[in-house]
Amino acid sequence: MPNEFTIKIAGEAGQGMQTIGAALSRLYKKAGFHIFANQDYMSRVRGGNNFFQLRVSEKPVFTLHQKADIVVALDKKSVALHKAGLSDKGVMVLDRKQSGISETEDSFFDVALHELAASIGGSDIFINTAACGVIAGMTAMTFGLLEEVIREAFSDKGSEIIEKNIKVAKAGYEFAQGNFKKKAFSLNAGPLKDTLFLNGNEAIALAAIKAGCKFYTAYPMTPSTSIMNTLAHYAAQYNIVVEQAEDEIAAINMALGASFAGVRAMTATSGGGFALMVEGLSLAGMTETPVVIAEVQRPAPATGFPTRTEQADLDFLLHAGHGEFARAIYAPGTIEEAFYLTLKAFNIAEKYQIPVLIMSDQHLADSYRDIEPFDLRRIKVERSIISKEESKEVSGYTRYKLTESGISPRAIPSWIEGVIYADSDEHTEEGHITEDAATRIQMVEKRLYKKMAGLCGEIEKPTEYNITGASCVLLGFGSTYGVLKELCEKSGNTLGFMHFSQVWPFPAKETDRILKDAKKIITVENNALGQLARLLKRECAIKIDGSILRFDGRPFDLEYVDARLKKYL
Amino acid sequence: MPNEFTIKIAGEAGQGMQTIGAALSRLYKKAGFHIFANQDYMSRVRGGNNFFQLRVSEKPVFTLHQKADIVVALDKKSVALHKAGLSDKGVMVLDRKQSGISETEDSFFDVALHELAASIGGSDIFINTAACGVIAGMTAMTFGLLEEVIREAFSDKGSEIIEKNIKVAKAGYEFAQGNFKKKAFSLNAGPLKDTLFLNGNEAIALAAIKAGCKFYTAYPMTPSTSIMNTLAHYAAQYNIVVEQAEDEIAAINMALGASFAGVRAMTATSGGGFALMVEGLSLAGMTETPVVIAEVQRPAPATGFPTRTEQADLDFLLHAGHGEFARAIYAPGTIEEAFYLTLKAFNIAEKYQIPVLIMSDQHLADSYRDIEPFDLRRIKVERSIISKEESKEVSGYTRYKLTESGISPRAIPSWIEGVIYADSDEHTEEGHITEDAATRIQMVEKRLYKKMAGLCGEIEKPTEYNITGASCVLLGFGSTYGVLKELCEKSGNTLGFMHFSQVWPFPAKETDRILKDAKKIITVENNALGQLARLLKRECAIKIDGSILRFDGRPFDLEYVDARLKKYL
Amino acid sequence: MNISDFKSNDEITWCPGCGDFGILTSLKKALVTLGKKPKDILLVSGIGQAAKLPHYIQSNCFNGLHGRAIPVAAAAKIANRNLTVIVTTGDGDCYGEGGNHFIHNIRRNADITVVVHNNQIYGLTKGQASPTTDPGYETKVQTGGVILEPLHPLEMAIALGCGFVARGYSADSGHLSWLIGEGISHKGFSLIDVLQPCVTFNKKNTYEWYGKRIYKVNDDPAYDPHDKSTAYQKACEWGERIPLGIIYRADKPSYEDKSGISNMPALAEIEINNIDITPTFKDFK
Amino acid sequence: MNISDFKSNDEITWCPGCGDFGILTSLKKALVTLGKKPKDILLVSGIGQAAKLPHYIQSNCFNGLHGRAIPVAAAAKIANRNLTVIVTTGDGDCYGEGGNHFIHNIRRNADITVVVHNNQIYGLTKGQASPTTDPGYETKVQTGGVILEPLHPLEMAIALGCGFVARGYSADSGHLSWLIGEGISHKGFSLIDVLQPCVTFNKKNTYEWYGKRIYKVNDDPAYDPHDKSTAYQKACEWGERIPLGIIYRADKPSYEDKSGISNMPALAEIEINNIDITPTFKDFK
Ligand SMILES: Cc1ncc(C[n+]2csc(CCOP(=O)(O)OP(=O)(O)O)c2C)c(N)n1
Ligand SMILES: Cc1ncc(C[n+]2csc(CCOP(=O)(O)OP(=O)(O)O)c2C)c(N)n1
Ligand code: SF4
Ligand code: SF4
Ligand SMILES: [Mg+2]
Ligand SMILES: [Mg+2]
Repeated sequence: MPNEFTIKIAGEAGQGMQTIGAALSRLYKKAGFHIFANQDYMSRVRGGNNFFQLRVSEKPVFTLHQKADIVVALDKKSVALHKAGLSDKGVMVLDRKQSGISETEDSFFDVALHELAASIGGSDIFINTAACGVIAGMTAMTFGLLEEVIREAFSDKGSEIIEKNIKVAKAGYEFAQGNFKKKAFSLNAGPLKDTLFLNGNEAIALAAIKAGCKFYTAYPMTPSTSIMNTLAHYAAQYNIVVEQAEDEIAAINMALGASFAGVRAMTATSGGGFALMVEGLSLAGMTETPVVIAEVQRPAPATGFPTRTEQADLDFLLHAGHGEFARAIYAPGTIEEAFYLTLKAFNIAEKYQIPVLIMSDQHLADSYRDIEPFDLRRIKVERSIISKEESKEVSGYTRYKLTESGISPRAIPSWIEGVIYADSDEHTEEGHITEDAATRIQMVEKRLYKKMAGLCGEIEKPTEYNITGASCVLLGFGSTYGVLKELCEKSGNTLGFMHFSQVWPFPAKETDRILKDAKKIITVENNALGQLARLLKRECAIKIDGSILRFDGRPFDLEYVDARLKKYL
Repeated sequence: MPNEFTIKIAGEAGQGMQTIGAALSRLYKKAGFHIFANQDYMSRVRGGNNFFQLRVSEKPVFTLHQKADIVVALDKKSVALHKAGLSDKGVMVLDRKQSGISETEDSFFDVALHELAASIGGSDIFINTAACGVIAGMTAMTFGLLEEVIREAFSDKGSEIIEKNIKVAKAGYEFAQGNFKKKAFSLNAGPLKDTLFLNGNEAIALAAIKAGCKFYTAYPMTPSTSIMNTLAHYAAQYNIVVEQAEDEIAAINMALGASFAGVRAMTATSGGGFALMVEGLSLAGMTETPVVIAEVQRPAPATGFPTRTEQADLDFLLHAGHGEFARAIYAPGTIEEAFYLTLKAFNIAEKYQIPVLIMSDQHLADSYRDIEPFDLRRIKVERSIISKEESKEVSGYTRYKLTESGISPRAIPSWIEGVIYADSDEHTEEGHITEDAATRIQMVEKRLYKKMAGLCGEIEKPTEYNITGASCVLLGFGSTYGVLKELCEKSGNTLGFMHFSQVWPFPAKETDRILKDAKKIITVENNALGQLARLLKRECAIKIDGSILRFDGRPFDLEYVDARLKKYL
Repeated sequence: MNISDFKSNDEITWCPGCGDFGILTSLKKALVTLGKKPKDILLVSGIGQAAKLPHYIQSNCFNGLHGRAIPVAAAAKIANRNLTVIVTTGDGDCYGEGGNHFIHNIRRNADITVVVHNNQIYGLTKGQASPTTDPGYETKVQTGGVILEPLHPLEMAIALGCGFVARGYSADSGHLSWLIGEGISHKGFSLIDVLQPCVTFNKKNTYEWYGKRIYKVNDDPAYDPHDKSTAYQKACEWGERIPLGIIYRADKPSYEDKSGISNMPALAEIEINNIDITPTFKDFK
Repeated sequence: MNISDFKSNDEITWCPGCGDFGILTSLKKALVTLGKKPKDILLVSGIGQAAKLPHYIQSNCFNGLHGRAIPVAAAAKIANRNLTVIVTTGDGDCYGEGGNHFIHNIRRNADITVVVHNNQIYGLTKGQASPTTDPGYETKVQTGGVILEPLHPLEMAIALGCGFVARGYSADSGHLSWLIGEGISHKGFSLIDVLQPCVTFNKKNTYEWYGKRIYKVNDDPAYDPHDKSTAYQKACEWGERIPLGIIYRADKPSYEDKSGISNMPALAEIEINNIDITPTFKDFK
């Protein structure tokens, strides 16, 4: 593990692994390192076993390793559970006395966290701070940096609490410096950069704010909920209404109502909630009402694993909704893509007056990375409505006017002098119910053929890397970007990859062109059916040679894919 | 038009086209003819323009013609609307005075239906009977047969009404005999057969009764509602509970609750209602609860054309539901297949403990044909539960026991001494919530890989006709069976066809084998995307050369397909 | 504005004699009386005979999915509070398929007016029982007669704290248009349940049947719709006598007031071209 | 049967101190008192902390989708009326996502007992407002405090004609187990709304908060739960004093009685191998 190490903090739900993780993340970020952090948690509020995992590196990192170099075990169960997850020279930080563990092992680094917290801080609640101190000590951080992090974290808690925390941290730090003998975990810091540190859901929420979303409605559902939390947090500041719906059906219909009335609107959910939105999706298609929907996938069917990750809703999203209508589906692979594609989603939804889906998953949603601040000039807000100003000139308006592009100018009710009829039945250009066959044909062509043609001209380019040189090309979509990228970069010239951040309309021609001379093509997918491979089979001419699938609810890591690649190389 | 003619009865909703159509159907059936009848109606209760169309033939018929030989226009609008739909020598029966039509045309056969009804019956309500008399006269029926039909139809109305109707019918009959000079519409009756005359929905309902469905629940939705009506009609007699649900979500969940508790259960709906069942479908997959769902398609998106036909939900049904699980989808092409495949659906659902879909559409649902009585020995009720008797021996029961086949023996609550846990979360063999990765893998393999493997061994064989001889092979699924069959039969050796009455699991190998030497392959589909062609592209090796699509809400007819075939021949 | 300004060109597809005509007329009258312009009105509906109404009037219209009119309406109001938002819905649409939205939007209390064409039957789908069909009534599905307890919309609305709960009759257009006007003027969720004869499928609750039973509570000057317990008693009345009028009234802040959007420009009018999110970046550093 | 016969081996994942424990104990006690066997009980639930309960008790269990327990339960009862069917659900599960089924199954009146763990919060998803969260309560989503009128489950149930409407408290297990026993014995839909402190996310409605307010209506011998108007008044009480007990009772025929299945063998036990449909063929000739 040159130039990097991985820390895993494990314990029961409620023991504060996330607090420790967040503090350490800030610490290493301040020190000029790069970080990829992911979370593994159970669908319960207390007990069980969760962990927060932090990969710290001198170079930018995009994914995780299978094994950790330092495991902080906050309870007894964690010791047993995560022993196998230690790397070769890995160290298990534990409080043997508190956890009631009598045996000892080479890899153990016993720290009386509990005693330390109680004796110096005066209470158990300082255990997390103590642990931070220990890790900082073990990884050769300067204490001043940790102190800074603590001061910031507790800035609103008053000086007494701050000072206590610093004292506890210092004790942990010094204990580690004094007692931890292996000096494996020291990295060279790079230049300090003004980066952001956030997860996929936060990126989506920030993009929604930037895109001018003024009405966000959702029903809570893990792992999508933090999009709503983030927007709610900023709602007052940015003049956004965030409304918790009574159910997902209400959410999608409210989003459509708000959109029809003139605002950019969004909802988010996970697979089960999206299942309830399917009729509304079709309504968006028929009424030609823009809407942005984020589907943050988790393992299914039904309730499945509420807090884990999967990419098994690809086929579902591609074909959800009765009848035929145009849609676009983005599958961001990074925090950055989550941001930029959400921005694009709002523009495209409004331009084509269609539903646009952002397909994410728990892994992208809950994983953090340090990134360059978003370039706010890269994607502009492009409005595609008849503005209030322009509305004054409008007369004889019909909502579903037939045009070359399939797109009818969209007026906002109360802005124009005339009235607007939107209709879920098959309708005339005026928006009135019709039973006419010829009109039906024109309207299907409008909603489906013409809009799809337009959308095909704006497909997000897939990422390509070393396609021609590689003896094997890996394909993926969504959250697998990081693991593909790092694997390929490490492989020298052996591997290449192609990553789809838009899966509908599918860049079929582009893909055939790019991959036509690829020697071997393998999809890497977090599902059991190889849904991307199936889609490629239908849409493209190229042949897929195999799929590396994972469907146990856990994200891919570098070693997992590497091991399964052997048989193809 | 040798050996057959087509009659179309057109008028406003509420004018009784269906009554006339039903009476004429009985008449021609009694006379030993074969009949195919379809309906075209608007989504309104009064007014507009609807028609009932009746193809009468000396040989069995399976589909419709584009043009009618006799149009009975019950109102003024119908005259204008259906003039173009008259065949070359076609006759328009109309009441010029009543309809206020001053001009006349060669094709017109003016009958003062109104006057006739009023003067002889004493009321307007006899118009329908008068029309029946006229048509009977025009088509050289014996009046005795019509009298029989009338006596049966009004058997519960008292003799006065019966006699009046007979008098009116007679007057109409005699008027036609005296005044209708062209003798184009006389056929030779075949031997009288003991056939049934019913539509696709009725066939599904009868099969559900036979299959032992004891709990049927649905929310009314055209064109599925007549399945519920039929079952409700026979519910008391066959000990079935038919319960109207508060919404489609309730319907699917109630069906699952009843099924879990031990009965065979079913629900039906159309696309929009099915959209609301998608989460429940996934629940059926996860909890491994058998359920049969009929999706009687209508044109969408959203409300679409509520009373018309389309086959655009194929992709949707194939991929509906979050997550991955096994399902089977049948697409009956005839009334007979609707019956036998519904029976099979119940057996397969119970055997594999999965949701089974019957994909129908308005055209199959509302079209009638005379058919041989169902062979009740052909498909037996095959139970796949631990019977009450066997339950006594059961101990240590676990609901999701891992087995070679992926199928766990299914016990019924209260029958075994132990208890049964069914769970929508990922679960252990006992049915308790788990977060374990290894268990997850086993359960996905069980629900998906293993069950699919079993289902692949029981795929319904596609119908094949003249594949090798044909210069062009037509492919279809569901209600297009009739048009494919008749076109091919008529074509001599030019055309062949293959019809899929099961679309999932898809008979991919079989299809590749059958079609490997086919010269040209064209799909015929009631949708705009060519969804069957897409599916074949994904599942099979053979190449599709084109698609004949129709998406104006109307069914295919012989001439429609024929005209579009030209460019491929 | 006068009645003819609200005339739509779309052909009306209801059966002759249907109670829906009376509701259409009453609604137009109310809008004229209130001095509303077509462009400022949004009619939202689901699917059913009732739900076709927005096509038959000159005004903005969102004719959405069966059962889902209310969430569309509430959100449209929140997004563009310059609109006068009215829902025209059926007993099946509103209380059946849409029941959950009915409940929770009473709680939400956005300023919308919900006019329920309560014909006690599913009209458009040809005569199945609705949630309000009288017990015992036989249909093709309820072959042994309805066995479910009918839903009591007024009782329910009061129990949920709805601030305006009224019942009208489609054949009494003067009274009904007054009710609709009052409902629109009420700030918050207003429910107007309208007895509406379906001449084709409801052979029990006919014009005659209703005519014999209805009376107007507000004719009694002593009747105080602000008294919840009296109102609740009144709402329970159904049978020999059926009360019409404003059964219950309570003034409470609307969603717009509580959420603060009443003090902001309509959301739809907020400029979004150059929202600066950089100040928020600091929270992610 | 005694309490230990109802012990499940599954690990309980609730937070220490959670009110759900008290409900679990009370339910077990009630089942013991009624002399029920695990095999004859079916517990149906949706998703949420409350909805995990069926795993923690030895009995049949269908743990389905969030919000959809009630339709599963009602149909299971109809299909196999030998089962004692109980729903364990949360305030979000039952009144939020599942609101429409709640309404219409009160009307349907199948003989099921619905126990709502009403912690006035979404527990499992970490603390958003539920339909019963008190106004003003701040959460990560309701950052300015809840502005929706809380749903009044007891008022609503009475308005819908529910025959058994009760409120219990998770910390008073004796009383609660009595209520559950009465609910199960009542023939038809029984609602038992249970005040259940969520020690992690509901920092307002705590044990202390409830403890100060609750009292038992049935302690007053004059209280007549059969009197609808008294009951309705009582159901409206919430604030300084919160009534517990059987608030409303009405005897009415259950779905099973009205549909006639009470007089038939359980549907699940009807032999289906050789159903003869040929007599029906004549109707299609
Ligand atoms: C999801 C869905 N389910 C069912 C239907 C079919 N449907 C259309 S209208 C209707 C009932 C209408 O009843 P009501 O709301 O009382 O209106 P009415 O026709 O009586 O005015 C139904 C069940 C539908 N369009 N969508
Ligand atoms: C369709 C769907 N939407 C959302 C969720 C996420 N979810 C799970 S439990 C829950 C709320 C639980 O609240 P409540 O019913 O009050 O139960 P509690 O946890 O408070 O006991 C939600 C929103 C889900 N599982 N399914
Ligand atoms: S069916 Fe009934 S509700 Fe519908 S239009 Fe006709 S009379 Fe009116
Ligand atoms: S979060 Fe609340 S309701 Fe859930 S287990 Fe913990 S205390 Fe109980
Ligand atoms: Mg109605
Ligand atoms: Mg709760």
